[in-house]
Amino acid sequence: MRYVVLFIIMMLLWLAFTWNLQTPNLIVGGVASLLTAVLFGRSFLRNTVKFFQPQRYFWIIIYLFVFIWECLKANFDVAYRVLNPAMPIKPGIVKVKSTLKTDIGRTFLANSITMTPGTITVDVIEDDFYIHWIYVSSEDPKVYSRKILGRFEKYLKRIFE
Amino acid sequence: MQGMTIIVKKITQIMAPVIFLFGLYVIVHGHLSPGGGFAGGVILAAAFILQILSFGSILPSLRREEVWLELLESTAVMGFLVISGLGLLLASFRIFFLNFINRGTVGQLLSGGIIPLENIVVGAEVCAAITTIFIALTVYQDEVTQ
Amino acid sequence: MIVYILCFLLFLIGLYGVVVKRNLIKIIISLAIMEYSVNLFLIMVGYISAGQAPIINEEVSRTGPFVDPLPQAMILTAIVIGLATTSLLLAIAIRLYGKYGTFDIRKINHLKG
Amino acid sequence: MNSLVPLFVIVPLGSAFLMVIFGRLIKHLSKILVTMMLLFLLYLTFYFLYNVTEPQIYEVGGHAARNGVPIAIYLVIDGFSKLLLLIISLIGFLSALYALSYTRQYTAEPKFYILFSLLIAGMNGLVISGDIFNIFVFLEISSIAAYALVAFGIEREQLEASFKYQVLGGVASLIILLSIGFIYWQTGTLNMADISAQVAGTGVFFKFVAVLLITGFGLKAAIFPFHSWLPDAHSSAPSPISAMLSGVVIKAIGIYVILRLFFNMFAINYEISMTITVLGALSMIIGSLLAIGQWDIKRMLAYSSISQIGYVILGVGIGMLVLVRGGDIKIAALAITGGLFHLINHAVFKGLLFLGAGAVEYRTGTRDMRKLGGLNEVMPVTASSSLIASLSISGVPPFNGFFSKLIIIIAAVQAKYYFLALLAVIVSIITIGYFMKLQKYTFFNKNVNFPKIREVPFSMAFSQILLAVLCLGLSLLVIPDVQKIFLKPAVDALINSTAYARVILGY
Repeated sequence: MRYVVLFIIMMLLWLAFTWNLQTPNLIVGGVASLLTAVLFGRSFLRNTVKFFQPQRYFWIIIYLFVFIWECLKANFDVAYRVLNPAMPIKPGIVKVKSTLKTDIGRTFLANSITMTPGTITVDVIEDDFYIHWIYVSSEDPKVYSRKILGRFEKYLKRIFE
Repeated sequence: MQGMTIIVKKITQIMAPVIFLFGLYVIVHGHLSPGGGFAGGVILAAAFILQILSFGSILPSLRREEVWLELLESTAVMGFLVISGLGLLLASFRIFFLNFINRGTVGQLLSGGIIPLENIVVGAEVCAAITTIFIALTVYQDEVTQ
Repeated sequence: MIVYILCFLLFLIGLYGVVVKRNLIKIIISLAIMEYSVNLFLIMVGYISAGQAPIINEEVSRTGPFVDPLPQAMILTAIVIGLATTSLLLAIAIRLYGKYGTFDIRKINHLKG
Repeated sequence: MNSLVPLFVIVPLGSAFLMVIFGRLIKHLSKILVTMMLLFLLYLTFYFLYNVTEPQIYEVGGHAARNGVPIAIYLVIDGFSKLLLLIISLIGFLSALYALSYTRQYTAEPKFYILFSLLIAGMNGLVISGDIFNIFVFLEISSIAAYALVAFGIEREQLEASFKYQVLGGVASLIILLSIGFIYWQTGTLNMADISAQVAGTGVFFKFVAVLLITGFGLKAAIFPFHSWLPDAHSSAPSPISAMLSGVVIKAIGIYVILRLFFNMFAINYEISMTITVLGALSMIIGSLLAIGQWDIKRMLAYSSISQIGYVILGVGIGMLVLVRGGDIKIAALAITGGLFHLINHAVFKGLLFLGAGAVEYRTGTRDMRKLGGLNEVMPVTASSSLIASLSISGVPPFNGFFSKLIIIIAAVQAKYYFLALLAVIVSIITIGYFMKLQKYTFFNKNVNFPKIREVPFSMAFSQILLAVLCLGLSLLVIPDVQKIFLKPAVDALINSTAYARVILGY
């Protein structure tokens, strides 16, 4: 199953690279995708059934907009903190527990957190996220985990679980 | 060698095939666009090296892989020599590196005579060689630090 | 002209590093700097201002000025050779580290001459 | 267009990679293959020596020259190339024969032969290449194989010597590449014949390039101010490789290219010839002076290599000087003949000496002369062949070294360079001195430490005997009829320096 899914993805990517539909190109692309699938299928993602569930793609699009919006907000926030002469920053590392169960979901959560300005994922151990935060606004785990993770977590859960 | 965190591993799982495919693309289109055997081979090797780096490895398996890679590398070089030496045997001109296949039209995927074939064997050779170098250095490092 | 001189300067910087530095790895890096300077020089030898990339296909006309492709081929070969030498040097350096436990060239003096 | 020309590169390269592929399946494949390969190359060289008189030009890929501008990579076999090919295949074959038994002490035996084949491939390619960048590529192939072979035993001193060799060799390669870039910048071509047609004058720029080239190839050839890596590398390498390095490699990748470039590519001029001659004389003296104080056999031989290479360069340099000054062309021919004759002779006797030193080390485990002694009783073959080589290198008649030195000295006297002739005589006497020391301490004193060792295995002894016979046999080269086959074409190729471009470009 994994091999087939990988083959299909690779074939689509090949067509995107070359952008033509002539027979030689299709044959060469097929051979290349087959080689890739054979070599890397063993280490590819498990649970490839999820690729065939269309509602996940819908949530990905939703998530994109959410992410961009959060990113914008965080940008302005950080810009404010940097430009303000008083420098209202209060950096610190917080430990947050995530409710995501799959590794791929955690990876995307960590990357999303890192990509929003102001927060950086330092490490992920099991479901604990160690996050460096530019302004630690609260000492209460519940509050800050909602502030950092809450905005992404529910969508990622829909996408990956 | 130890592996890295879950983030790197997952990203590697997704990206390694993509990198590999891109390497193949660069090799196959070597006679049409910049790139070719060497550049593509390096990209191919990057996919393997990324996997070794992120998932970690143990010495015995590295040594086993080294044997196979050595074999692949030499086979590829032999392939190169055979392709270029065929010009000495087949054609009536008896010229080394003779481009004895029909060259086709410029810009097509299937054109250029023996050049795409040579690109492919060079790509395999470079991929095997660079991965071998990486593995050899890793093995030495492990031997030294133990 | 100034670019060529800068290139030669880079070469001399690499040479300085090879001669003066005491650390095996730094010597290897200096050699790499020398190699890059030579490659840079070669690529500038083939450069023609406002020249096109030397790929012939439908869009690019065959008449326009092309950048000289021969130095580029030379550089590719030189890069491959540099890869081989650098990796061999690194392998020897690691082996030396295993024997002596240091990268300092002053402590690696088994041979006298 | 002779389709046999590229075989000089294809055969060793192909056999090297065949060894890797099938070496695990068939035991001793590498040994069989390397011997077969070198025998074939030897046969091919003799074929070219006897049957082919005209320079052979081969355009790789069959791209013929357009409007007199060469496009393809040219492979050229002329007289000078043939001489070097002969040395490479001959000494290579005998060293490989010797190595068959010698390499039993290493665990990774097949890898030795793989690297050996690559070394041969690189040097063959270098010698037949007519394109200056191709020379660089093949130079690097053989150099990398040589670096790896020096470090083959992965003991402390071998690694250290290899690192030193690699750093200096790397600097040399980059200097060479830089000067190739300069040449391409000015002439817009890489073909040596084409360059020589375009470099008509001797501007300041080309003098600068010439100095860079002398530095680069001088480093590779270990001429005097650049010799510091040679004693380490040549003494630390496995003995068959020492024989190859001293006997062949420094000549093929150093001397050959210098001579080829300055005779056939650049027009000879006075300053460059003077520089080359002076460097040759200096390395002749300093190498021999440094050799006296050595107690390590192979180290002494390595310093002696510097000195003997000095002889070669001196001979050829005198020839260049005579040519530049417009002197008698016969004297120039005599001097160059002497230099090239010494080139062959040095390959033979220095190879034999290194093989002998290797045999001593193989049985006793030491190279220190103070610990050795009286080995002529227990190792008669090694002792007698080494004695022959020592007599030959110090210029005792009727061995070959005498005749080549004599020719060089006669040429120097005829060209009125009396001082250089005197120097050559003095260095020859010093050479006798340190080789007497070597013989006395190693083979003639009382045998204290090693009374019970045996003679070396058959293949090692056999190749030594063959080389000892060659030491005597090469004296025949003084006879003009024999010279006509081996030396005359090479000397002609060098003396008619501008003919090279004319023949290759075909006008």
